[in-house]
Amino acid sequence: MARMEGKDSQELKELVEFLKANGIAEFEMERPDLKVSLRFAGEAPVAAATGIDAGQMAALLVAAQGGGGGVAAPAAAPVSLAAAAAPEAPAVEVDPYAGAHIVKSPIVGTFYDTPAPDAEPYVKVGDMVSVGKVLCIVEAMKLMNEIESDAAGQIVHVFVKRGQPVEYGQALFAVK
Amino acid sequence: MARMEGKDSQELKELVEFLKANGIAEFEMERPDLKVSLRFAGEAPVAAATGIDAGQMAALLVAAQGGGGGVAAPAAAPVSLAAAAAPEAPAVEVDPYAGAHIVKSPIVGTFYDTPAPDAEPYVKVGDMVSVGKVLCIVEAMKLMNEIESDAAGQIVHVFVKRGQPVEYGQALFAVK
Amino acid sequence: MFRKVLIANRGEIALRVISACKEMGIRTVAVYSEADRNSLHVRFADEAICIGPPQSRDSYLNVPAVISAAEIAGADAVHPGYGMLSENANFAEVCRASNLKFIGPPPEVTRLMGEKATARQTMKKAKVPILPGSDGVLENEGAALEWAQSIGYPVMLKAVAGGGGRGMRICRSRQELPALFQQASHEALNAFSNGALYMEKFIERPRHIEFQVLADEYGHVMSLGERECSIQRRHQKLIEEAPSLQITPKQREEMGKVIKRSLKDIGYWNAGTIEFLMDEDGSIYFIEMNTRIQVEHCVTEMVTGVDLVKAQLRIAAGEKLIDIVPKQPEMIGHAIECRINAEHPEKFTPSPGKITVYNVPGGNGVRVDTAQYAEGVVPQYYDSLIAKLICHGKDREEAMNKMQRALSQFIVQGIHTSIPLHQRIFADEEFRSGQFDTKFMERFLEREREGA
Amino acid sequence: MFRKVLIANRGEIALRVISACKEMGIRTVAVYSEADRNSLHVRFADEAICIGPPQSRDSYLNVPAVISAAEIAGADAVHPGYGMLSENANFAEVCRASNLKFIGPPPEVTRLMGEKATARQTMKKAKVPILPGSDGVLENEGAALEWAQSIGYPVMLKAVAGGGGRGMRICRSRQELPALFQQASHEALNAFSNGALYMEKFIERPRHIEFQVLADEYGHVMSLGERECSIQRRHQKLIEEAPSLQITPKQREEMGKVIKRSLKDIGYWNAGTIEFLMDEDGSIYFIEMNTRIQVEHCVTEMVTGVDLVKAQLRIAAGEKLIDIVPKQPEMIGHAIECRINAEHPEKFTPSPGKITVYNVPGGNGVRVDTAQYAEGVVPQYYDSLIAKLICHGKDREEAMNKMQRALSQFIVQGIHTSIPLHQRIFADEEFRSGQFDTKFMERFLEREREGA
Repeated sequence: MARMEGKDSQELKELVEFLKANGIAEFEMERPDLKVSLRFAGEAPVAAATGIDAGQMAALLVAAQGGGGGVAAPAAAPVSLAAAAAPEAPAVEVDPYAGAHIVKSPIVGTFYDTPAPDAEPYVKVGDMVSVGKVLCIVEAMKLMNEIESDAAGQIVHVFVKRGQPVEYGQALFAVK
Repeated sequence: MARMEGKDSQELKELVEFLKANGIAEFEMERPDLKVSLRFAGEAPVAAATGIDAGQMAALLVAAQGGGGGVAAPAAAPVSLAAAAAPEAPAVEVDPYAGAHIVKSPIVGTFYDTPAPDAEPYVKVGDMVSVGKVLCIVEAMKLMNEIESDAAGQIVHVFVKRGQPVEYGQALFAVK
Repeated sequence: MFRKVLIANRGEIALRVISACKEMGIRTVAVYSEADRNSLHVRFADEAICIGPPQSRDSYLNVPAVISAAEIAGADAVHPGYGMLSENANFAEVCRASNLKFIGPPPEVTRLMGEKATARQTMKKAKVPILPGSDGVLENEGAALEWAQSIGYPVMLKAVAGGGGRGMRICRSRQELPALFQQASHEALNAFSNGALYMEKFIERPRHIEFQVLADEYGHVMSLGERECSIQRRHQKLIEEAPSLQITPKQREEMGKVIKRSLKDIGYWNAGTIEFLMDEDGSIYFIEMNTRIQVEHCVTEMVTGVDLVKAQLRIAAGEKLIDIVPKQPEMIGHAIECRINAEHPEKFTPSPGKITVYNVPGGNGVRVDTAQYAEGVVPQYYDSLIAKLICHGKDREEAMNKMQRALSQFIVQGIHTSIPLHQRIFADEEFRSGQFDTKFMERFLEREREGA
Repeated sequence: MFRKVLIANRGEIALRVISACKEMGIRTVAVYSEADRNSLHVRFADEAICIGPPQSRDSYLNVPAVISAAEIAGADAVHPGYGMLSENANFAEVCRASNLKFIGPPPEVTRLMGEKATARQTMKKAKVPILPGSDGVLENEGAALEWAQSIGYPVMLKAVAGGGGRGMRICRSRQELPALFQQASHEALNAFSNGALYMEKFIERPRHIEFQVLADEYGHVMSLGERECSIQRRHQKLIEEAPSLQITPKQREEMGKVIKRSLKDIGYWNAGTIEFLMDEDGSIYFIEMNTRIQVEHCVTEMVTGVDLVKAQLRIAAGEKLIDIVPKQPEMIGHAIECRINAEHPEKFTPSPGKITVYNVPGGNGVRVDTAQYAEGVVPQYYDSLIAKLICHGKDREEAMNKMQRALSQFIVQGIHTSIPLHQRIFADEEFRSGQFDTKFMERFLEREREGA
């Protein structure tokens, strides 16, 4: 319907002149009928990473972690149980255990770090663990499911507390 | 749906030349009918970050142009009467009268290029016109409204036919 | 029936009329200003004609442009919606002269009802209960003082040509009357080019109750019951309900009879609304008549099952009321409407701009009337109403709970809206009790300020 | 009433149940697979728990995961929606053992009705009209041949454990029966791990008519009238209506009585649907019972005014039917539902992916049940239903016209949907006449191929 007319290109020229004259490096304008966004060359790159597809990013991140099965699996940051994903409010969180392997809960249930109420914990921060070492119990439907480590290394963090409910895929331990 | 036609690529070339000439590194433009986004090579990738108030800027722009009335007035391109704006079906068209001034209809009504049914047309393609010269009649509510030229030059095109309904802002004549 | 109807309006009401026409097989012509080029009423009409620049006075209120558009499109009728040209009797006359059927009452009646003092006298003659007040225009201060004495203070001074609260003053004593008279008259002169005032008894805590009517062009009139519209801020309605818990079935039936008689006397036709104030004792008094479809018509539709816009079209096309609404509808359940405005939910400042996220609630008993969409723009030039959220439940309690659920699922981003304000109101005990009046919002906002 | 309900489902039905709970003041727990993290049922529930990877069998169908989620969230009841675990009697038993109220019938009845041959016998005993057919399972080919002779060809072979058309064969003569018997049995064995078959009289042009029932836990049963569901493609319903133009008020009342008696005999409770075939003469025959809420429950809600999901919750909480639906509701007007699927409108191939534009229609008499939104993703792992568009009019004609209007305003981009298919169906003369049967879609698509 609309075309690039003389007036439009004229307007664009004047706009660019005006921006240059005012030493503006980057410019965005939005009107019902027109949206313009531009950046002049010779500028230092700017930090804010908008415009990147968050979903794609999450997938990349998972791949980079050599991480678990799910296609859209989010970056296994500590997620509170009741936290409903809010599509419009993506909170950018930074993972302090980015380099570590994350042992996740394979089932929904209740987390226990000890084999019995008054026993010693299976593992503590600082312990070295091998693949297959039992790290905790997740109780589901009265069954005590022992969760084994799927990586070797040092326990650098325990994400959950004794008796805390955990959901599928929730981060339990960071192993480095 | 839309295709990149010869005329489009011509328009694009001109745009690119213009941007290069002005040292612009990144450019995005969106109109109801067209969306362009480009970045020149040899630049570090940057994500757009703007601290400029777009509304303020648009106002400045209008002021800088010594410019006309409506803030959000679109580029009044020839629009067919029944064409409802369809956000999802943008047709890319290129204006062959890009350099010309477009005389638009200031009212809704019926277009007549002659003062009376069997009279000669006010103007024909090729005629030279001055500002204030009557170009046509737009009939509205039984009133014959004479439409005067708001530019001087040569009539290079008549967009509408005798007896055709025209809407507000519809292109009537191209004057070069 | 009409072949092609031009809708001389924008926004949700334009889309409402377009939808009704589509369902009846009538072609539609939208008109639009340059600011509304990408609006849904433009997209969903069969034809659309740009009639002017963004400002209403140059486009939607531009009578020659609208008539001209109807002529070039070959429309045979015009629906004016609400606001805009809907109560402009001159426009209705030009339509008539241009051989376009105006979908609304005859211009003579619109004019009669547009002058408030005349409307009052007319209704008084037709035996509709009216507020004690002056018999027409107050000649001067002296006359005002005399009338006030006979009515008893407090009294309200009102502009004859008024609306929106301008030219209005509450007067509580003989001492303050002269100054207030001058102020109100001056304000009315500025706002309406007419400084004439009249006087009414002032009710401290009135409810705003209105009755929806339909009348055909053969003298048949039907009342479709009342709406409760007391939740207002600065005379702008925010929430409307049907039915009102305060109106008994007996009162509803009696009012139905009074309305029937009076509108027949006046020669009214098409849809209309008669507004009343209810005093603390439950008596109701006529205040004014709106000679058009109203924003809040939907709550009446939800409880009666009558499609008011389709009824308007059928009446205008010459059908008889008995064929449109064969029998007096019962009111089933309870309906509430929230006006979702593009404005700050605390500061009440307008919030035009681009909508980025727009998730509309749905499900059982939820109706949304809107012409907005994700990526759409709310222009700065028009009123701030972007959507009407209507909930229908088996009783007021269920309707309120449904509204709370629906409000929590109505997500708008990019602009501010009144959604959070409505959420606060629906959590308010006074509102939930149903025991409120037109001063509710003042008290509510005061409570919030104190609580905060 | 329950304090907290876990919804063991996804998509629109999960959101439907969440909305009902919210309106009743019940807290909600959503469960979700990793593919549904950004779904609206997750967003709008009070709590949400991830229970597994995208595949249904590892998440929504994973009984220990669902039960575990209910336990850690402290839910006191589970609503299964439709599909998923809704007709899994074992799941209902585990709920019972875990002290969670299962919102549906007792597992014993679900099991009884899940075996089609048993269901048939049970209904026969309760004097519900059934299709002439074998008394239970066919021992072998020989028995099948004998039964076919006594019923008369054509006959239908059906899997005892069947569903979705698998293990079904139409048999028109003695000659072709043995081969078809083997095929059907083999198919049933593969699909359901059970190759047992039964036989029924085959109706060439049947209508699919079903009755909605509610029953409390004290033996009170109510029929809420029928739905017409003949518009199907490959046994998948596309369009449903209430009421059916073919059912007379007398027939409706009689069926109501039969249903009441039979469900009381069986010990049924909560919501359920009894499906019938109607032959060319208007006689109806029981085919199966669905022991859950159904996709198309909304059309019954629109004409009766009864909220079926709220009724389910109240029944499960021990309320009496008389308190939930005090008197037999009349059917008011006509309602039609279109299933909007993410699939190609001509090729019928699934079309998962990201939705870029999502404009949902609204206005008078239009209801949309959906959990989709602009920028939302339709995962490839689940069924293709993305929305239900329900229109209610004063009669079938108005409901159809409303549907056409609403379909034209339902804009989905980014994926293909069945919207254009529905638009073609609603313009079809046979569909509009109301004179159709379950073979309609075959004829309709054939007509389109010929016309093209």
